[in-house]
Amino acid sequence: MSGDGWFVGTQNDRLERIRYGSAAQPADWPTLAIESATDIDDETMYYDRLHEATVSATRAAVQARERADDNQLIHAIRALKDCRRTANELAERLSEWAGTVDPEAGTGIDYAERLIEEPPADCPEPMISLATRVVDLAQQAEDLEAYVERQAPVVAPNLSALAGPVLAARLLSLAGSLDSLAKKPSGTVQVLGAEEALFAHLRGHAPSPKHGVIFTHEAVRGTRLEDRGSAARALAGKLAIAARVDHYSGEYRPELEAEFEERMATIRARADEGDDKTE
Amino acid sequence: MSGDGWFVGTQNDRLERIRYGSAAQPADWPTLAIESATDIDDETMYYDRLHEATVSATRAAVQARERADDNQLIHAIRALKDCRRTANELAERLSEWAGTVDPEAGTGIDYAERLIEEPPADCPEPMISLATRVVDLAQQAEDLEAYVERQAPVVAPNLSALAGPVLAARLLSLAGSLDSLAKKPSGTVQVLGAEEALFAHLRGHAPSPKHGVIFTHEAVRGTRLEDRGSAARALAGKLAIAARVDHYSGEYRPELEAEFEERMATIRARADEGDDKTE
Amino acid sequence: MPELPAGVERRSFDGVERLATRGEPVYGEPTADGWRAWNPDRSKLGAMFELGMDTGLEGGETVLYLGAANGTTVSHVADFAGPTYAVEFSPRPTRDLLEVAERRSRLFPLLKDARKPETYAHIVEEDVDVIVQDVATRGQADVALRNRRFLAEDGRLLLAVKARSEDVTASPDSVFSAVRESLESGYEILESRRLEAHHMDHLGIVARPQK
Amino acid sequence: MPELPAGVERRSFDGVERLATRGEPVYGEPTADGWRAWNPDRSKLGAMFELGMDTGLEGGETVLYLGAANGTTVSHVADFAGPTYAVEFSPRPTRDLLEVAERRSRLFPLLKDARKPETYAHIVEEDVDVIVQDVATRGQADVALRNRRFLAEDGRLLLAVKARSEDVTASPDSVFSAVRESLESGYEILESRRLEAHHMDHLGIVARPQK
Repeated sequence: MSGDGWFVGTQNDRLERIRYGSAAQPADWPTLAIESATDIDDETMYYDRLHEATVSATRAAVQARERADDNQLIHAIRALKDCRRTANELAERLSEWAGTVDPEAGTGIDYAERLIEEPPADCPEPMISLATRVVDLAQQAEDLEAYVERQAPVVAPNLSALAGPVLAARLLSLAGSLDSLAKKPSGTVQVLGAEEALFAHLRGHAPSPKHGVIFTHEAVRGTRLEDRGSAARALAGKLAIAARVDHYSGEYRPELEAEFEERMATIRARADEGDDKTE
Repeated sequence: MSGDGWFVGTQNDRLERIRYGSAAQPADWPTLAIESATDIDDETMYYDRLHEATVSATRAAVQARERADDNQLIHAIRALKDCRRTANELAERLSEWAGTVDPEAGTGIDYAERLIEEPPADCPEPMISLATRVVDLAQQAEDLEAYVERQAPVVAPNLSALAGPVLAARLLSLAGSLDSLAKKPSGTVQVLGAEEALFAHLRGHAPSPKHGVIFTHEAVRGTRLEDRGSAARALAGKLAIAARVDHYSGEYRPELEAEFEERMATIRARADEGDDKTE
Repeated sequence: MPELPAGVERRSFDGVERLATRGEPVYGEPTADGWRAWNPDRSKLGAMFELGMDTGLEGGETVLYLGAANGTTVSHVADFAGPTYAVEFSPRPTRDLLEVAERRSRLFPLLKDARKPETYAHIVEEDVDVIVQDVATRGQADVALRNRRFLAEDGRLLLAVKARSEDVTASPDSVFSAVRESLESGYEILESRRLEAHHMDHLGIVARPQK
Repeated sequence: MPELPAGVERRSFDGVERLATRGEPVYGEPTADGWRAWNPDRSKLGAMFELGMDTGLEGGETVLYLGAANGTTVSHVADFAGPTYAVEFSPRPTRDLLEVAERRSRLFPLLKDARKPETYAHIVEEDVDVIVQDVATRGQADVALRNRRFLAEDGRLLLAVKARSEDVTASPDSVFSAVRESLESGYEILESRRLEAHHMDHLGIVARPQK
């Protein structure tokens, strides 16, 4: 369509053209439009139509671009995980090393901070700078988490409201994109991330997984063992819907949360009844 | 021996006492020594003996303390390896992420440096700070390498001269200490670190290992395949001796290098003869 | 001092004389009698007016605005100009720009890359009277040169150059002279002035296409 | 100005009057007629002499030197004092200190921690005339107090306090007054002076044991 003005075709064509069209050179589009478009009779009408079309098309383009931000979010949450892991690995190395000069050497990020402020006597310089790297990486993880918390509600407002920004980003990361998450059935959403937990289990770090990454959600983790399955199913169901709403409309629908709260109240009531019975 | 002066006992006792002895309070040691020690008749003799003894004992103590630096060196080389690995891991993550906003995104530390200098348009802030973390970690690895290069010749002058400081440190790290390396037979030194290579092999990253970490030495790696076994044996033999000299005397003996060079010349000559024959 | 374009006036807000245009307020600026104050510290074009640069603007012009950001300046431009095409590359500020555009029927928001004029040459008409450019990317002279195709023969380029966007390490002076030099391959520079009083390390340039 | 101890003189080196002692040169310092210049910028005790503090030193004293480092200052002390015990904790500078000690028969090098006097009380004699202390660790007052056991009743403590070693974040003034206060639990301070002219954020103190 290169070379043609934006106003060629139907209203839908026009919006598409504004977003994706092109021309090597500009032209006297108002005059050409008045000559060729049946619904444009004069300059006033031309500019009115142009205004209407650019505002609509640009709004759609902004939404699409922001939605493409699911990709940024996914990279950010992966980088966050890497930074947290490497910060801990290097903190462990630091702690072992510091033990040679500081009988009271502690562990973790806190100890790295302490070492920088008050380096032990006879502490070689690279040990202090290693501690600085550890603290920097931990800070980087914090920064990435802040970015995820800021971006997730823009990219996927409903998913973020239900799952919290970090879990929302992890679900997107596991699915690969908002588009792909929106196409997954509820049952798949429920076990997303279980592969990882299984791996951890095989390496002896974790118990055998019963749920995917949604286990980190308070509604699942905070529910007594017998009802966790129901809670996980309820949550996964709403998350699957939220992902679809986020993908296809992008509008925030607070009723999703309300419905989920109601469902959880029912599950909890069941638990209370159970308690009553056993009492 | 608490409470007694440094001068009690034989000459050897005195040196030990200066290094390890103690007393809650000082006393008029010169007078006490003149009264009790058969080889100390007056103050002049007392101070002469004290001078001699403190210089000898302190020299030995310095050597021992510097030797204990093998432990620092080992921690430094391990931290070096960790920093290099994590820098590369995070660089890979960065590179994937940057690919979303920079069609010409490169890889590795170099690209992280480039990204900081010239961030791509629409590049989210945490991406730039992640690049900074990558560059910092790479710099930390450099700093640690500089530390290893400075310390290894102090801790193990002969081993460092033969193997180079980094390989010397890796051998110490694999053995656990200079003491333990000094006690290993040449054949064990030859395959130290092969466990790692074997692991890499099993994970599909590397070919099956024929030598340990000494493979990184030019004399092995730079020798043609048929003679690598001889070269590795010759090198491991000298390294085992070097470790013992470093541990038990600490004196630098350049003849070790000369002998090794001679041995390598013989091996290489054999290769040249072989070449002559096949020509 | 050159005259202000019709639709831009100095009006008193709380006793202080300030630049102003007539229109819906956008960013919480002071208003009085339907006029809204135009803060030169938040707008390079505002600063160019405040410093008395001769923009050649008379009011009612057709404008191509490159780097509209969240619409602060372009809202004032649309108040006194004719049809105004507002190009912005980042989605986030464009959300705000859309709000501004919804209340100004001759302001046309476009989510486009000003370095790629062919992606909006099928929308923006030829022979616009003015190009206002305020893009914070490298190659600011190049952006102006590429967009010259839209400008009428006697049109004006009103360019704000941000030194730090070209090269953080070089001195602003050397950046500015490099930009001027590139620019002169397609434009005749009529006036240029440091906007220091309102914007650190920015140069304001008024230019017209070379014949 | 108080008199310098016997064995410390002001001598001319290349036309410049400088503090000097007689002995083997150690760190590339200028020498003339067997005398070696003593650089107050590299020695806190040198700075205390240079600034005219009354150290009470007369020459020939028995000295316990805490924080001998690579022996720069202690080499001058051994030149004019009597038996000199030099305590240093780090192995690397002690290597250099050994070189210095080998050529000075009344200088006794000890690789010890000045915070643990019991580890050398079986070597260092009682009633030394002077303790010189220049340790760059936290708790400098505490080190002086712990080592008081070695000092004669009418002996002198010559202490250089490094503010940054105590607390990098606090002001030197507040560090110094805290150190003085701690010190006064065991010592009577006779004189104290900032060594600023030669050593940033250092305080020189002359004290004697409290009766």
